[in-house]
Order: sequence, then C-alpha cells, then structure tokens
Amino acid sequence: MGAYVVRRLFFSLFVLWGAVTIIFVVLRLVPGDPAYIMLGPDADQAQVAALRAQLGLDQSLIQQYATYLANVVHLDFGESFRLNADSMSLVLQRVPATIQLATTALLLSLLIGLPLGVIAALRAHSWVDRAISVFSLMGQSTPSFWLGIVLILVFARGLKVLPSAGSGSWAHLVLPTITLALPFLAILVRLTRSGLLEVVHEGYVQTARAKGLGEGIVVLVHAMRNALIPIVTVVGLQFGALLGGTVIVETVFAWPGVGRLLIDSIGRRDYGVVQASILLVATIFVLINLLVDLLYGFLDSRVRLAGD
Amino acid sequence: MAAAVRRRTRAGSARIRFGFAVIAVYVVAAVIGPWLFRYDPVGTRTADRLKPPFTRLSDGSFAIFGTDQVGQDLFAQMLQGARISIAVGLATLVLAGTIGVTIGLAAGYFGGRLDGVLMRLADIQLAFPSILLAIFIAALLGPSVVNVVIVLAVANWVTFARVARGQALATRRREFVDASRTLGAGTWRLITRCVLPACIAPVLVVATVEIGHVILAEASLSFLGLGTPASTPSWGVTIANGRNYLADAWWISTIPGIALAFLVISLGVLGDALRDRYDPRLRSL
Amino acid sequence: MSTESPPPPLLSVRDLQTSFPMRSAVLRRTVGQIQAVAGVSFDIPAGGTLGLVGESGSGKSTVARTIIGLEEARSGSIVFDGDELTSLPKASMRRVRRQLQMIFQDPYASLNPRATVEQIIAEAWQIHPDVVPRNRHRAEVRDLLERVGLNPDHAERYPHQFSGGQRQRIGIARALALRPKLVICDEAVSALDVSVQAQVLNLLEDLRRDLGLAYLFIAHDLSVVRHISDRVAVMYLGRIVETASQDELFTRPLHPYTQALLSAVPDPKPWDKPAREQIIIGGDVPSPADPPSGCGFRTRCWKAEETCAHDVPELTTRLELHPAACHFATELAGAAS
Amino acid sequence: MVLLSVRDLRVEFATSGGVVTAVDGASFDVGAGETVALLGESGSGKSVTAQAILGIVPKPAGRVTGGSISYDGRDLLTAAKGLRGREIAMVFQDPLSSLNPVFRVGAQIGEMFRRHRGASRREARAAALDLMKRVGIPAASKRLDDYPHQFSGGMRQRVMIAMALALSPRLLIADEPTTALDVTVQAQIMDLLTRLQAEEGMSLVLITHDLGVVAGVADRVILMYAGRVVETGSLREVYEHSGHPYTSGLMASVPALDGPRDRLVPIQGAPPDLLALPSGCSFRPRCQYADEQCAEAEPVLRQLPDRPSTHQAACHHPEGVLTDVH
Repeated sequence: MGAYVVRRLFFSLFVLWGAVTIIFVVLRLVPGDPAYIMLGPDADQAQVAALRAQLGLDQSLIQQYATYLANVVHLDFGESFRLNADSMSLVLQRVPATIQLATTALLLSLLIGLPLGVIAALRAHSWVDRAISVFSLMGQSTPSFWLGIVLILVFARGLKVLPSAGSGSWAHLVLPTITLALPFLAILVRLTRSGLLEVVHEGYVQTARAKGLGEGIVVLVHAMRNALIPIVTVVGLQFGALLGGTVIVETVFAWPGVGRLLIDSIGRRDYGVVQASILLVATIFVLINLLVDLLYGFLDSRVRLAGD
Repeated sequence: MAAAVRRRTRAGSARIRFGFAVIAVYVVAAVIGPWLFRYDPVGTRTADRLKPPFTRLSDGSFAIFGTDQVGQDLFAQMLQGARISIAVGLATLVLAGTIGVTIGLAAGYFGGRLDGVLMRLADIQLAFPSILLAIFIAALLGPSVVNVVIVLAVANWVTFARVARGQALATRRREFVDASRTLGAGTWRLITRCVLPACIAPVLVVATVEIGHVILAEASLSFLGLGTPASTPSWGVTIANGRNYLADAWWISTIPGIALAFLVISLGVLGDALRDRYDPRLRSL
Repeated sequence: MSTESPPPPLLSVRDLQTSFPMRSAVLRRTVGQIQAVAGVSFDIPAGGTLGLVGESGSGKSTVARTIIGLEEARSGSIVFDGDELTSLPKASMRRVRRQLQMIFQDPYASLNPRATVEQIIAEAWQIHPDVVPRNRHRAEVRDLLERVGLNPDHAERYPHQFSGGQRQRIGIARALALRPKLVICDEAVSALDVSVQAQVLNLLEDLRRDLGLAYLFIAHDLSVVRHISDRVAVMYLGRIVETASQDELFTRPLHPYTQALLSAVPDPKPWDKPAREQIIIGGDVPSPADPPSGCGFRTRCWKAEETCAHDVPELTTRLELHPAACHFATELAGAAS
Repeated sequence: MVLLSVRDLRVEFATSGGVVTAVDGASFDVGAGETVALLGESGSGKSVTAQAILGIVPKPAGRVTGGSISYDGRDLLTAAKGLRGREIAMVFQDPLSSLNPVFRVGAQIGEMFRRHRGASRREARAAALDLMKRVGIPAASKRLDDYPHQFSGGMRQRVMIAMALALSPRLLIADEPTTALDVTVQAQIMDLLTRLQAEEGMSLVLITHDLGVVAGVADRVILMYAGRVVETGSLREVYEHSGHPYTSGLMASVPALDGPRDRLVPIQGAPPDLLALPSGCSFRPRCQYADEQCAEAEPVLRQLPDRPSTHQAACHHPEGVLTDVH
C-alpha cells in the first residue's frame, strides 16, 4: 500500500505541474500580446509597455516560465489591478461558498443516485428500471443554466417559496444544489446500474449464490463491492464536471463562489484572478482524484498490491 | 456455444429509430428552417417586443413561440440557433475525433514510451474540468464560432483518444492480429485493416453521446457570454438574453431550453441504443 | 549418429532465450527480466514433427512466438532453411516468413470477425502478391477450403457463421496459403471438443503426408502430442528437461518431471493395465520471475539433493540414454525399466 | 439409498436467436456416498443441470420449465435456497473468476460460518484456517489474509473446495473442477476430492468433458448430448461396452497414451446447434447407424441387450454399436 500511495502522490504533483504549465502555454499561445489582451482594445502604448514589464514579457520564454513557476509555488498571481487586492486571497475568500455548494450537491447525488442505480439494476428491464433510466437521461441532458432559470421561475417567481439568488440561509442553498446535483446524480444512477449489471453474471456472484447467501448479501456485498471499483473512478473524473458546473450555477443564482468570481474577472480582464481561480479549482479536483485513487486501492487489492 | 455464435442482437431498434427520427427533424429544421423563416440579427421591432407565444405580430405573421426583447420572432431565432448549435457540434466532433482517434491509436498500438507521454498528457488535461478549460481558453480567444469549435475540440479530444486507445490495446493483442503479423503484414496494414476497423463502432457510439455534450457545452459557454457572439444567436445566447426578462417573458428562456434538452436526450437515447447493440460487453445483458 | 552426414535440419534452434521486462511498483522502471525461455535448443527435420509439451508457465508458447517473430529473442540463434532469423533484415524476413506459418489456439479470437473467409485466407497473397496472382485468389481459396474439409461455397461467409472446429480449419487454410514448409501449431486443438479434436488431428496428419509439412506441435495434452509427434521435448520453467523420440519418451521417461507428468495423465481405462503407482507431485510451477536456483524442478522433485540447488543439470545424454536434464537420469532410468 | 433424484428436467434459455432447450428431459439418480460422473461436451447441458440442482440457473434468461428434482425427499425446485451451501455445495471450473477478487480468502471461507451458523468473526477465522489446512494449503495461517489473485490456480481451487466443504454438505457438485488446471495440479485436486469424499462420506457429482479424469474415480457415468441423457451405467460398463454411438465415438476420438498409434476415428460433423436440433434423435446427423426410425422417434433410455439392467442407452440401434466396437 505504501508504494501505491507514494506513486499516486507523485502522480498528483505531476498533474498539478502539468496544469500550471498548460495555463502558461495557453496564455502564451493565444495570438496577440497578453498585455494587450488583458488591457483591452482601449489601452494606450504606455499602459501596454508597463504591463509587459510587470508580466515579464520582455524576458525570454524560459525565464518567463521559471518566474511563473516560482510565483505559482508562492501562490503569487499578482495584484488584482481592478480590485486592488492580492489575487489569490480574493479567490481564497470565495472558496468556502463553492465548497459548501459542491459538497451538498455531492451528498445529494450520492444519497439519491446510488440507491436509484441499485434499484434499476435489480429490476433491470422492468418499468421501474425504464422510469429511472428516463429520469437519468433527462438529468444528463438538461442544460443546468436552463434548469436553474426554470427552477427560479417556478419556485421563486411563481410559488415564491424559495429565494432566487444570493446566499446566507439554507433556503438559498436548495435551488443551486438541485441544479448542480442533477447531472451528476443522473450519471451516478447510470454508472451504478451498468456497473452492477456487469458484475451480476460474474463467477463469484454465482459462487455467492451457491454458498447459500441471501440475495441481499449477494448483491449488496459481493456484487456491489466489485461494481463500486469502476464507479469510484468515473465518479472521481465526473466530479470535475460538477466543479465546472459550479461556474454556471453560481452565475445563475448569484452565488458568491469561485465560479462567479471567475466569470466576473473574465469580464473585467482580471487575468491574475482568472488564473488563480482556475488553478485552485484544478487543485481541488486533483486532490479529490487523489482521494479517489486511494479509495480505489482500498477497494481493489489487485491495484494496491501490484508490483509490491 | 452455437447459440453464442448466432447471437446477433437487434437490441433497441425502436430507440434507434426514435433517436434518428428526432435528430433528422432537427437537422432538417436547421438546414432549411432559416430560409423559410428569415431571421435578421440586427432587426428591431419595438411594437412586437416580448409578445407571448401564439401572437399575431404587427406585420401579420404568426409568432408561435412569441417574440424576444427586441421584437424578434423566437421561432425564427431558434431555427437559426439550431443551425449554429448543430454545426458547432459536428465541427467540434470531427476535429476532436480526428485528433483523439489518431493519438489514441498511436498510443494504444505502439505502446511503450509514446503511450506513456500521450496518456500523461491526457491525464493532465483531465485534471481540468473540461468546461473550465474551455472557459479559460474562450476567455482569452474571445467569442466567435470558430473559437468555440477550437475550445470544445481541445476540451473533448481526450474522450476519443481513450476509447481509441482502449480498443487498439485490446485489438493488437488479439490472435487474429498476430495471425496477420505472421503472414508478414506491416504496421500500416495492421493498423488500417485490423485495429482501425475495430475502433469505428465504439468511436461512433461515443461520438453520438459526445455530440450532445458538446452542444450542451456550447450553449453553456454562450450563456456565459464566452461562446458564440450575440450576432449569432445560438440557443445559449437566446436563453441568456431571456434571463433578464424572466418576470415578463418566461418563454424566451424556457422554450429554447426545451428544444435543446430534447435534442440532447434524443442523442442520448440513440447513443445508448447503439452502445447496447455494438458494445459486446453490454450485449450479453 | 549415422555415418553419412544427415541433411541439415529445416529448423535449428540453439540456446534461445526470450525475456520480458519486469517493472517496479513506484516509478514503473524496468527492474529486471522474466526469463520466459531460458536457453532452448532443438532441431526439426523437413517433414518431421516435434512435439513440445509443458504446463502453463513452461515457456512453450513463447518459444513458438519467438520463432515466428512475434517476440524478440534476447539471445541464441534460430536457423530456418539456412537463414539466421535473429539477424535477418526486415525485407528478407518477409520472404522467409512465407515458409514459416502458425496455427493459433483460439478459433474464435484468431479470425478477424469483420472479414469473410475469402478475405482472411487471401490476405496472405495481398501481402505476398508473387505467390498467387490476384485473378487466381478466388479459385485458390476454394481449393484450400476443399483441402481442409470445408465447403468451398462458404468462402463469402463470416467467421461467426462457423462452428469451432470449422473455424480452426479456416485457420489452417490461412496458414497453408503461403505454402509453408514448417507450421507451428500452438495448442491448435486444445480449445476443441474431443470429437472435433480428432477430426482436426487427422486433417493435420493428412496435410503432413500430402504436402510434406513439418510441424512444431505445442500442446499441454500428452496423449495428443504422443499421437502426432516423431520427437518430443518436455519443457519446464523455460528449459527443455528431456527430449527423445516419441516412443522412447513415453515408454522410458528419464526426467522425474516427465515421469510425474505422464503419471498424472488420467487413464480412461485403468482396469486394462497392471496397477501403476501414481506419482503426484506437490506444489505449483514456480514463477518464472523468481525461479529456484539450480535445477528448476527441484522444489517439487522427490529426488532433489543438495547438488540440485547449485548446479543446473545440462540437457545431455548420460550413458546410452536419450538427453535428460537431471543429475540422476541414469539412476531413474534403472528404476523405470 | 437415493439422495438426489432428477426427473424429466427441462431448462430453457432465451437467446436472441430464439428459445434454447439446454436440458431436455434429463432423468438420473445419485445415491448417498456415491461418485457420479456427468459427462458431455459443450452444449450437452451438463453444467446447466448442475445449476438447476442448486437453483442458480441464471435469471432471467434461463428457467426450469419442467420436471422435478428431489433431494432427500424434499423438492429442490422450491427448497434449493435453504439447502444451498449447507446440504449441497458446488465447486466451479474457473477458480479465479469464482472467488470474489476484493475479499480475503479467509473471509470468503469464514463467511459460510458467519452467515449460516452465526459464528463470530474469530470463530469463523479459526474454522476457515482449519479448512485451509485440511485441503492442503501450505502455511495456511499466513495465507488467510491473502486475496485470491495472490494464489496459484491449484491453490485457488483448494480454497473453493474448502469453502464448499465448510458446512459438511452431503452432496458436492464439482463442475469441471480441473479443466482450468495443469495436469500435475489436476492430479493433486482429483486426489484431494476423492480423499475428502471418502472422509466425509458425501455424494460427489463430477461434471466433466474429459473421459479420463473420472475413470479411476467415478462409480457411475451419466453421458449427456444436446440436453438429453444418452447413456448411463457403471463406469466400466459404459466405457467397455458403450451402447450409444456417441459414447463409442468419443472413446475412439481420444488418442491413447500407450499402445499403437492408430489413426483416430472421429465423430463426423459438428457439436449440436441447440437452435436447430434435428427431429428424433439429436445425434442422428453425426451417426453412422441412423435410419428413418431415428428421424421419426426420439429414442428413450432402455436397457441394453445382454447387459446389466443399470446400463441403459437412448439409441434405436444399440446392437450395431455393441457388436461393431467390441
């Protein structure tokens, strides 16, 4: 297990380095002068030159990359020249709100998605299964920005039972959570169903039946434990979509999280904050996937013990 | 075993027909609709602002879906949007599919160091939630249809690469590939005759599902103001515009959303049915 | 052996070694080599059949895959029809390959499911256009199908439309398409039902007789190997431990492993013979990644002594006996007779 | 005393090509303490028969559509669930896929005691250890906490056997228990099974396609073809005086390990396609004795001329087979 953990840690660090590098490369690859892009079409030559110097654009690419890496390590993304504050601390202020939203959505998805998936698999090809499948397909296909708007229309404007925007109370959390959770929940249902159906014909499930175990134990212990292995991996990757979804949901519901800050900063061409937000979300995602990998190793001894 | 040999499932024929039918309607509407119902991106008709569905307009035309905040017919606008959404979806798919399949085939077939490098690249890219990467690049490139295609292709090639790689890995170890090799077949022949054909079905299945995701992503970007510019009203743009008039004109945001969701659902139904039919692992169920 | 010099063998393998890299857990670096084939030598004369037997992990299939070029030899030499295959340039390799073909184990996996029988068989001639001109493909495919006992009118069908035995016949027809001199049969009948297996064995015998083929016949089933082979070599953990004529090996096995292997084969009519003492050896084949020192078989051998842990017994003739890689071969020969 | 009695068993499977009758009216008995070989090639229905006995025919594709199975006077088709694991146990062909990859082997064996007997974790562990020692797993106490993938094929099959024996069943069904194993390991496992059978006094049903494996072991043979029992009798009777052309054909198809190397006399044609079985006798298209009677009437099991009453074959022309072969 030790070697496995070390390997995953190394890998997470490597992926983070790659993410940082991608941001650097994308910034430099984009046609046009970054300083010019940041300042917008109204900037005059002097402003551009000043910003070029500030960004180190007059240095060689390698020097720029080295400076960039050093800054990232120190969490230094420069001052937000629009908000007159350190970019990273601006972003960090917004993190709790995003985490709160993502966590409640995750919990909601797990609480509803897993049982629905199990029920669909146990009743495969019945009308219950069909109904769940239709629900899941709709959940995956509904644009969340649109769903958010419809929920506002119905529950805030129409029924007037829930607030339409902002934060502060649990009531504020309800609509954004549902909007964010739905696609993730839908995927979870599908994965659980297909994962379970894939293993119920395996030899060890037959063995479990031959051992005289009850159907509940056969499915929930012997089959589920194996089905969870691929589910956990995909859930880890899909969590990225959930994080990405926060950008949209926060915009629709005016939720004061990182996603909304990101969109606002893009509008203000505040690229320090943009980079900091994106890198922070990527970091959260990498950490989640590290956890998922460790969980994966725990679930499947073959992974953990490989090569030990 | 004889039974297994004969197994030629016709699973999900009804779902496949349904999926194709709906998609065909959308495609036809997108291709010929804008000719029948002219849409003028800069036109303004103040008299017809925010008219609800089923209203007769000042010029005598009938607005089945109502009008928007500048008096544009919503139905004409949606037909135009269908054209943009589907075009962006297809273009992205072709671009992402070509890049992804090429990289995936190379990685899976040759393996070793090349595979290591390419798949680490994919892993890094997966560390970005793809919509976030798209937002980042789109923010830098600025809104335009071409940029949206580039951005979404960059964000989606990995899916194709993984599928193609998995298939290539599985196929190159199959005995029939070894058999061709012992006949003296070269690398190019093995890839084009044995490995690539094995990739086609799974890639098409993934493409069907993925085009739905791409269309959704395009709408999301446009909704955020990072996709197609306001002059090319994709569904996302229309929904975003309607957001400001929720209290007075619910239809502007709602109806394009339903159209969008219905298309994506149909693509999902079709993709699932194709997967059931062509993915041998699921076929046995 | 005889006074006049015998013709050179069709295939001559000397000290062949094939290994696979072993990777570490943390950084996936190559940290060692798994010796799948650890020095194997044998000859096959034109028109002869060598049976190569062994259990899983013995390396017998790797020997086949190395000879045919699907794996790379680490060292040693493979001389086929006068050409040294391990150092042959790619272009010449294609020429030699024609003479050297293979029949695979799994009749379901070894045929491309997306190609018709005709396409599968004619693929060989697309790669080697000089063997059969394009306008003759159709006729030649039909001839081949007839030769392997299939209906020539089925050339347009796909593999899934055939039974397991029929598919194996298609695989045989494909191997014959380039008119080879040597055909490697890698567990070619193992996946078939007994009743069909006998049909395919008879077909292989007929083809040898009619076309003068030589076979390297690899199998784990000893009675099948005995049935078809002139000579037999027994492999254990990457090495040949005993080799002799079919008759010699099955009546007078010298190596304890061969003795145990023969004893382990269940006899369908045990009441016909005098009660024999069954040798049941314990344990499993050790991992090729971590083979025992000295003699590979010593961990399961009832004869093993101190010296077996130190010295690898050589595959040589002891006294007048056939080659066996055991320090106690002479002793065991006395006990067996 | 008859322990297990199968009468007119029919099992059908729904496939995309149509409904397949995998077992078509099979009848046989297994006596207490007896070892019976259920022989047949692919498509014979031998494994499905075993699944039906245990009540684990894969649903929803397969279902028992007729006949009865009684065990010790109880109707197994309704009561199999309560007897599985306790009274009737099963060992499968591929020990790797038959063991759950994510649980330690000690826990998988111990589960029998925990779930059936309500044993504590510690008791179950001790019992599992005893069983592992009994089936000859070296260093058993160290291997309790290993996972199936850390065992060799032979050791995995020993684990399966330990699990099957946990509750001292009176009937053990072994479905191709050595097919996935090497010859030397096969000998070990067969040796173990026969030893345990003698110790426990249980009945053993050995399902196999290999005529040799059961030769020194089984008392009786039940030979199946295309879902039907085609010949049954004491093993030596059936092997030496085959009354069904399929049995004699199988015997002639196996190359011998000693004696002259004669050309094999294979059975013609391909194994049966269950979706397209011929009328009358299923073996008819491959049979040299087949005539019109074989196409019209399905032969039933009946005693062979001048053979013991227990030796029966389902063939219209057993005389020809008996005289030609012997």
